[in-house]
Amino acid sequence: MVTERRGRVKGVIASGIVSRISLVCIPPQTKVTGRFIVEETLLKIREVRKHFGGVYAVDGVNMDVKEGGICGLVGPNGSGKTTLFNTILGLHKPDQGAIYFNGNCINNLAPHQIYKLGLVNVFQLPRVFLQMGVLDNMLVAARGHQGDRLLNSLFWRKGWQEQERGMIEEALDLLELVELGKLAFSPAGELSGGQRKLLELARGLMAEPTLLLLDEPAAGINPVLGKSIFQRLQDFSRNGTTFFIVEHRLEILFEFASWVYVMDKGRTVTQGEPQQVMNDPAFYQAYLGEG
Amino acid sequence: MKPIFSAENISAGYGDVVIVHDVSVRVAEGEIVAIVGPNGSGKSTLLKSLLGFVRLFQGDVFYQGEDITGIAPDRAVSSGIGYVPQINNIFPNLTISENLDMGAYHRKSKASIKAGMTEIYEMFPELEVRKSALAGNLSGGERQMLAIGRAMMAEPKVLLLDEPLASLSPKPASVILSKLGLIKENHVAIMIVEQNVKKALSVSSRGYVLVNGTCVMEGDADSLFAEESSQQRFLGLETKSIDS
Amino acid sequence: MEVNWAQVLFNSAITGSFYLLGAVGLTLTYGLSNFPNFAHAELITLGAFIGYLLTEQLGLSLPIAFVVSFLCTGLVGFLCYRGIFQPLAKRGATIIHLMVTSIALGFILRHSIGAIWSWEPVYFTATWSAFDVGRLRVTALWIWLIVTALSLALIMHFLLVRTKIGKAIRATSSNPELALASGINTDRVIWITWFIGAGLAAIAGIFRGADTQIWPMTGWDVILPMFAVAILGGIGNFYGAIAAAFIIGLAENVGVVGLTMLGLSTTYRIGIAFLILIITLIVRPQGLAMLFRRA
Amino acid sequence: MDPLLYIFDLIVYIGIFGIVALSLNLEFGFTGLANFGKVAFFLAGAYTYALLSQIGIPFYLCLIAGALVSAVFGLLVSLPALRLRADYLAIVVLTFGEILRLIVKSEDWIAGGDWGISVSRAISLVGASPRVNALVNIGLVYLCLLVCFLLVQLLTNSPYGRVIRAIREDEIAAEALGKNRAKYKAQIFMLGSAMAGVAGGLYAQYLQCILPGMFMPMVTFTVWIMVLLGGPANNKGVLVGAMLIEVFDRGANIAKDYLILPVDPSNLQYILFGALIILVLFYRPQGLLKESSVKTKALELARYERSAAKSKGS
Repeated sequence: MVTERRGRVKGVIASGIVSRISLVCIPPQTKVTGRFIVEETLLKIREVRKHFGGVYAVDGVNMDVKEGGICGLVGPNGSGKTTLFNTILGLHKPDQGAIYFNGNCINNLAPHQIYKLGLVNVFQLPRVFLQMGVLDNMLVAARGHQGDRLLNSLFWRKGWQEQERGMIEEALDLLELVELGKLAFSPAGELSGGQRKLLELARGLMAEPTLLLLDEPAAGINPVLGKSIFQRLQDFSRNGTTFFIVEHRLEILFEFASWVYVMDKGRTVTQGEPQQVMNDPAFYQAYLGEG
Repeated sequence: MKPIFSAENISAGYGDVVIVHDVSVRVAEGEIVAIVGPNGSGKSTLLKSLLGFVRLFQGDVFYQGEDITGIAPDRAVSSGIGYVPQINNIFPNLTISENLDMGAYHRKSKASIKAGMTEIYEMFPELEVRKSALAGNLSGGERQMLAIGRAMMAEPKVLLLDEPLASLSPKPASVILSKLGLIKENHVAIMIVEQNVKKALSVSSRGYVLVNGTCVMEGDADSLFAEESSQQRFLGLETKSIDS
Repeated sequence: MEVNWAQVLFNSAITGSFYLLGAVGLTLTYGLSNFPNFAHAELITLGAFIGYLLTEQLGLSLPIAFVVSFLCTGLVGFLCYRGIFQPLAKRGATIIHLMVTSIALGFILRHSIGAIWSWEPVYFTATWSAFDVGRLRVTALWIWLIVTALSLALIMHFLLVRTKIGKAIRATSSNPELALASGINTDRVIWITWFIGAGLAAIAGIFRGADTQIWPMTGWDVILPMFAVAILGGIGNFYGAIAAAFIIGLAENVGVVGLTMLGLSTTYRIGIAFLILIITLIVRPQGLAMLFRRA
Repeated sequence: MDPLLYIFDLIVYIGIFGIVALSLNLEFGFTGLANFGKVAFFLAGAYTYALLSQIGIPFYLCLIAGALVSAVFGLLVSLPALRLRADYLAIVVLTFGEILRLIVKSEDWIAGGDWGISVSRAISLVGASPRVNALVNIGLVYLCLLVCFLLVQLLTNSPYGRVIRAIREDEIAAEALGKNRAKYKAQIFMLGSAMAGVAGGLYAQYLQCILPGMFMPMVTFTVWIMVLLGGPANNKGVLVGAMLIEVFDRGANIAKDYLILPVDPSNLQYILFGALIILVLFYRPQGLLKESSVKTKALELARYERSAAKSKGS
């Protein structure tokens, strides 16, 4: 288990391409036997509505996020993207509609249950644990840490100490990936705003997500690094992790996304491959407004 | 035209993150100027930094020839700079007339407040009908009118509007725009930050285009759209070297 | 057992009036400064002792005591905020730190009072003879308490709705950033609120003293029901607090009847407010705020 | 009075309140729970111990029972309260403590009401001098303190400790990383209450008599001072805090007899306590010792390897 985890990250770093389809991330609920898992719909959003004080922030949205690759979500401010993400995550309950992840309806699940299914989020404004070390931040996210349990933490120390060694190596590799390797043992509070975003991203990857939601990963960090992050995400996506990304740096997103949804005023106005979307008048209308 | 309000070489952001890099904007009396650009481009941050709501790293703000950099928001308002935030721009627990009253907080004379209120009601008859209603019960368009009306009660010479058209459907949006035209007639300089580029530029004389915190284009409202592939440039999809 | 329900209702009005006077400042400052000021209890005590000083030790009349105590305690309330809470909040203190600070401040005030006036209970010598109105047993003091509470509620209402500073208080509580952007000096608004709130607490304290006795724990003995009032009424909501004060006053007095019938100690009456507090927080943490949106 | 006995007494107090401070540190320092009703659980432990010891149950069982009863109370309070904001939690738990005190005060049949209840010694040696008895008590209290200290040290230097710190920092983010915050908070609340219960039992048996008046909110506040002064999220720090506050308390009591002050020293002491806490929050909000980071063996090893690699490279 430990070596496999390690291999996953190392492979990405070394070659950028890992041919093997990793089954590590498939949650136990999914029946894998006899089913080809590529090109399955991972996240299904059906007629979801969510309103705040009479205004529908999300107003009947349908989306299908296919397994593998990077799926983008764009739209002007206030078009409901972040609300939609928070609804998927279980931070809001949808007023109507249903959200399926890997075939399970996740409408009524708490965020920690949704995490267990393999759906993880990277927040827009980084919610880093500031009083803790960078590496500790990463280890909180580690999946299946035996020492997270009260009795284990006291009476089964040897077991999880060993498990943790593997996790630390993976965490260090991931930190290296986002150029925070040198700061692994520093307090997270000493990081700059941009570095906190990177830590938040690395923490999301640390959770071994099947689907990772990212809310504006490239905002507030320099364009070159932003682009290289997307490059890394693409490498990861070849390895079985799917990304669903809200991003305002359209030029970066469109270079890497395989599919893009455009939202405006709580609805999806268009969708398609980036080139298709770039030629769609509805896309410009959403952003620039009707004449 | 000599600008009544200008900001030179502004860099601003939150904490230690710089969001706006070295941007200069100016507005003259009786002029509407639009600052447009995709979200995340730093338009709202720029506006907030001018009033001291957001940390200003660098740059100067001038009003009527005076350097007012770093002024406290309440002092800026009483000296004649009106500001309408994008969200939470009304007092929901207060009635419409009380909201307007709060806008005129620094005005001492009751008569002048009353006169000001009559003026606002003339401009927005929709508000007068419901003047004792709680502002929290208003529709989106009415809210925006009230927000602008509240800012106008301070008799500003400059009005800064943060995305007044966001989340409005087309009809109330065009009503708001026509009202801005009326306000401009009264010798008020208006600076409007807006995502709805076409609508904003339709009422403006000049525009600035912000992408990723820097100003990539500025010029006459009509000429901004004229160029080839300008749509893609507005969204930062095509990055050419900046014309000066 | 026969219950004199008219008396129970009258007693509820007395209790409610007292809670109202005490809780207005608590709820308004809680709403504006975003933390519960536990030292509000000591402001009640302080007001009572200043009243005692003026009437009993200096021999002044009760009305003068009310006015002077209102002003002095108001000043103390303002100084507490201006000198301690505001700078702490500006340094980024968390709500827990502010709560601990308010308790610490309460200790300083309480024991200063104890040092100045001693821990022995003291009494106001003015006696209020009781008389019967039909089946009601009343004293002039109780009538005064109810009249004062209701008229102060009315004055506060006019202050909040008609005057500029009152509207500014509501505006700041409802949207602080916009208040600043409207040219309101929000700091000054908060200072005035702390002053008025502490002053009203002093009036509640004097009534308490004139009715029973006072000692340095007087305020602490009644602060928990006042928290129940603030939370049931919706934090920062003046009109909600009026309703909640009388609801809790009624619940306590009816509850006392119930306790007596069950043969339990009437010292549990404080438990009734606690029960209401818990139920409010679980079922409806925003309290009655939605019913009184104009606050 | 025998000065040595006086010092022994001080040492016992430091031990007992050290346990309570450790438990509050677990709740507030590590998990961010504002338990303003610590005294309620201290009281529950003390009364359970007193009542059970009266019917002749051995002291260690009484202590354990006190811990269990306190833990159950902790769970009962935490079920509704932990979903609440910090300020609501504080008010609810504070009120709970007052109600509990009210009950033991007004219900004479439980434990004598205001008159209190006497408690027999845990270990009574026949014919032992007061000094020896005090030493026995010190042994008992510090054994319990040691167990509690090791427990919280192990707990907070483990992945579990990491999770509760994460919940303190940002509970939404922790929840989104798969941590069931309600469960963790309830566990911590129960554990903290159990420790306070043990301390209560020790307190009851040491004083040999308990009264409702010994469980005023003042006790909670004293423990808060210990934690804030010593350093939240630092187990050694809060023990230092407990020691300093207890010594200060005794010092003030001694000074009372020798100094002539314009202010009654017992009042002055609390005024100084209040001023002290405000000064600490103003000028040193992290306390005397700052937060200790999570130390696990694997983490230390990685840190060591890192520094070894660095020195090799340079």
